[in-house]
Amino acid sequence: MNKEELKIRLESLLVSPTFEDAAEWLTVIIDPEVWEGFARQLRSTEGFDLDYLFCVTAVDWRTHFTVVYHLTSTVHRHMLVVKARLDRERPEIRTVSDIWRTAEFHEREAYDLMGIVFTGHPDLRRLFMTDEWKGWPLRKDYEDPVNMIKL
Amino acid sequence: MLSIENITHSIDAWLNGTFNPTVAVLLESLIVGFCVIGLFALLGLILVLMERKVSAYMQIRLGPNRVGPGGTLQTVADTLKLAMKEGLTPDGADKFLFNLAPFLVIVVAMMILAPVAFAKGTQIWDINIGVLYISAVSSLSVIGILMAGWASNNKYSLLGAMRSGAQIVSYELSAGLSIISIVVLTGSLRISDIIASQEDGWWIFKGHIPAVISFIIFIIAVTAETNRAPFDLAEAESELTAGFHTEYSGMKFALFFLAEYVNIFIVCAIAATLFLGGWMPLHIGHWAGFNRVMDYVPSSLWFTGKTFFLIFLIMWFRWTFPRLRIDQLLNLEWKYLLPMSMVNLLLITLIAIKGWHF
Amino acid sequence: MIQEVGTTEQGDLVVNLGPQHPSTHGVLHLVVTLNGETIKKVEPHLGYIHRSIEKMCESLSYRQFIYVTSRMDYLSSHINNHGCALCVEKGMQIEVPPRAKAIRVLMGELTRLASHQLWWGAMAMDIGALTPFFHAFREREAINDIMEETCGARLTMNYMVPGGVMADLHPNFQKRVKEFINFFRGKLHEYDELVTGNIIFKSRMEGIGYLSPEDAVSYGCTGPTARGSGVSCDIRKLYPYEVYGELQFEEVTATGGDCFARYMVRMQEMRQSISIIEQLIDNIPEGQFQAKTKAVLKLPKGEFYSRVETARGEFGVYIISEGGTTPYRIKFRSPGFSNLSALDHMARGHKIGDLVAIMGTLDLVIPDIDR
Amino acid sequence: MFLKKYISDVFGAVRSLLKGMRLTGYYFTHRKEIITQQYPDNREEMKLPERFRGEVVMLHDEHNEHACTGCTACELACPNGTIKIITKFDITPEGKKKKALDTFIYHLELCTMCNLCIEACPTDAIKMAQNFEHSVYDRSELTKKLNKPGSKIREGVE
Repeated sequence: MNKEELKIRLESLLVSPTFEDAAEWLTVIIDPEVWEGFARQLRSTEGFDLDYLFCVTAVDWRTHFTVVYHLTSTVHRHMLVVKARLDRERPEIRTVSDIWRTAEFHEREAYDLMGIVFTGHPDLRRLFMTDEWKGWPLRKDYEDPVNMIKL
Repeated sequence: MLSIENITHSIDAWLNGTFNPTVAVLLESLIVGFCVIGLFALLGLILVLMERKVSAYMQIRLGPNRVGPGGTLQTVADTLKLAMKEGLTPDGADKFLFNLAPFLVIVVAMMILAPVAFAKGTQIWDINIGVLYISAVSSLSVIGILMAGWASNNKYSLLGAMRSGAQIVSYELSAGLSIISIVVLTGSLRISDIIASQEDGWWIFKGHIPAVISFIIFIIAVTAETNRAPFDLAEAESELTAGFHTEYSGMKFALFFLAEYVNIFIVCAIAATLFLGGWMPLHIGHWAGFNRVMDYVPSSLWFTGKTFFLIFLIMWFRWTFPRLRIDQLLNLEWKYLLPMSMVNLLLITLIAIKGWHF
Repeated sequence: MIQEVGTTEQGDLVVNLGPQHPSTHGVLHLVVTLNGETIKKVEPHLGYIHRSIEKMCESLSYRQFIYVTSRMDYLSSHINNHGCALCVEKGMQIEVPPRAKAIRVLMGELTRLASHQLWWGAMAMDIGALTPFFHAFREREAINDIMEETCGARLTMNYMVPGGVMADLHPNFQKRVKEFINFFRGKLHEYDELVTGNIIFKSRMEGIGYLSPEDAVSYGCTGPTARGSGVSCDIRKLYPYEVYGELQFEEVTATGGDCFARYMVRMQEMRQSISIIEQLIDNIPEGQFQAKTKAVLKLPKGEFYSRVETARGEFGVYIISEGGTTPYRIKFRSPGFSNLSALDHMARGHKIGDLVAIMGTLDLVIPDIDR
Repeated sequence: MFLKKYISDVFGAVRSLLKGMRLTGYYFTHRKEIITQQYPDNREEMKLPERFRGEVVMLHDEHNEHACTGCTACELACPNGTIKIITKFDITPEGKKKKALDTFIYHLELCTMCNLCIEACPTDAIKMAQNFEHSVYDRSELTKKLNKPGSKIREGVE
């Protein structure tokens, strides 16, 4: 499926989806509440078969967070980027680690560095930082007492 | 002709002539003790250097070449370093067993040395059950390894020791069966008898193919028994860091290290004795002329030559092959080596009964 | 994080494999739950070499951040840099001269060869054969010398700049690469004699660490790890960048899904890389090696994602730009990170020795995982 | 049938092992294949390629003149803060004030040899040297002053 077909199919799947047009791949912005059901549909619906989640990125926009899921299909080779806007104070989104196993590590990474809470995650712990680490290093307001770059 | 036999006899005669027999025996034991310790040190130095050089050349390297001419003093320097290192004992270790283990291993190695014939008439103790004695005592070293692994209070050591136990217990069988096949052919357990029976040719040539097979099985089994690669599961550095001697340092580690090399020497010496005639020169049947030419080469040279050839073979294995996994190791023994050596023993018995050997 | 656990409630032995361990090739820490010798669970603990490169890059300009990525997967540093440069070029819409494209691909394939050679030696060492390591380094040394001559460094070359490469090829380059290819072709069969055909090696590899194609995709495995399971995922073939689209080469896949399949995929990839280099080495177009770019690069506001195929799998660079001289957020999708997540799945039920073999075939580079 | 397979398995295994041993045996007997470099002994004949990046140096000609204008392009290009340039103001013969280099401080201990400063330099005043033996006993010795004492900018370099 190309970008346009994918867009039309998605419109049948979601209620009034928002698309970002500038990007290279079709980007759909969703509400975090619908993410779990939507993800399952993307994974298993005939024609989508987005079975390969290759990147999970959390972005701190100072006012809110965005979690970006890059999805592709090993069957049809089409791409889909899903973005979910999260609240700055309570960044929570449903985990997809039961749908794409790779998400388990990627979500732990996002939790560790950005502080995004993935509800339902089987093992949401610090991944890179020590368990007693305070703060979320990749957030824009994080102040590192020892910053080699800004020395 | 100056030979080791003459030297030992003259020393024996002089001691017995000067002192009363009891003192003479005591003094002789002392001399033998010093000789064994000296031999240990010498073997350690030579074999470690040999291993390093062999591995280096196989790995397209030069190997140690800085200390002494051509790196010959490298092991001396290493020994000095190890001697000066602190011998750590881990906190949770069973201190008595932990310190006892390396000594046990080295004492066992020393004990097996007793019936080995180094040259014509040069043997510490020509016991009439020599071969049985060797296979009995050599299995004691696993106790030292198990002790070291258990007492270290380290999981890697424990795993290594358990592997070593399973390994030695099973490979003892095929090593023993290979030894028995030669015992069947000679009809004696005494080392000097076994050597004497090879006066008209070594058993590996006289015993047809079954003797060759049991020689190969023996080499494989002793490689496993001495924990050498590809059977070095007890120390398997990529899996268990250093296995049973992970926690040892300084001289205690050096003893393990030394025992490993002395064990290689001993098992190769035994293989040389059983299959390649020990100190017996290469004799072919009744070719008197040929045999006399061969006799000009001293018997001690024959013995060391054969032993070091086998040691080189075992080193060659180590630097070529990957390591087996523990279940494959046991598979190899129980599914391949043991049935083979049993069938082989039957064949050898048939040969011995029918007198088909040369 | 590190628990002082000797045994679990079920009486299983818990062993800390690493962070200092001969076979984890760096500072990977695996907490292994064992039942005797059999693995019940493997839990990776990461972060011993975490430098937060993503955060660092947020304060580096688009020229500067490329060199940092060499420090991630240091064995295919050139390809990492390539991904970054591609992403910047995508954002700036810089047209790279054809000569630079060819040089980049050539260097990338040489890097892949060097990386696979090191992997081969290190993996043989993991399963107990020490000699192959030195043999592999002899060939790798020849590549490093070529790199040193043209790029100026042996490991972290930083040869890539947005818009091309930093310097033109050294006059000796073509001659030396041809010499190397001849030399290496002669040595490649020794690899097979020494390791591939060896019965001990085969029995250590076959049937170990099975990863089904579905699992490979679900765990996000890429590179030879996924291709060993029969998943076609070579970015060079699927989404060709630079001159890969014009080259004749095969995407190597195997169907076994076990350690031996992954091993064979990498061995075949070496041959494919040689073939790519041979196709290119005499056909490097003349012209500039670098496009004219501004001294200060400013990416337009937007999001840019580029994917390249490193020696370990798919490396992704995701730049979010706010229009400034530094990235607003940068995300590196490193292949080792996803491949590692499948380790637990693959290792369960096997022995400790197999765990080491599986890690060897995953070809983990720890800075790549930790970033 | 089973026995036949068993025996052929054994022979195949032994053959594969012998193949490997032949290879290592070949290398054992062929000393000319050895690739060891005796490093500190071969310093004289060891030649590094001219592009090898060892450390940043500033070129001075025979009149103790360099080409650095003190423009700080390299300082800005450096990702690690390796270079620190202290400038001063010279008075030109025409009586105008002109910015010039006072001290070029180079922290070798921070440098990753990425070559970005050399690329950025508009006057080719600095270049990479091939020296790689940087070990010293005190870290402060790695902080270097690149412009030689008493040196000044070459005529005509802007």
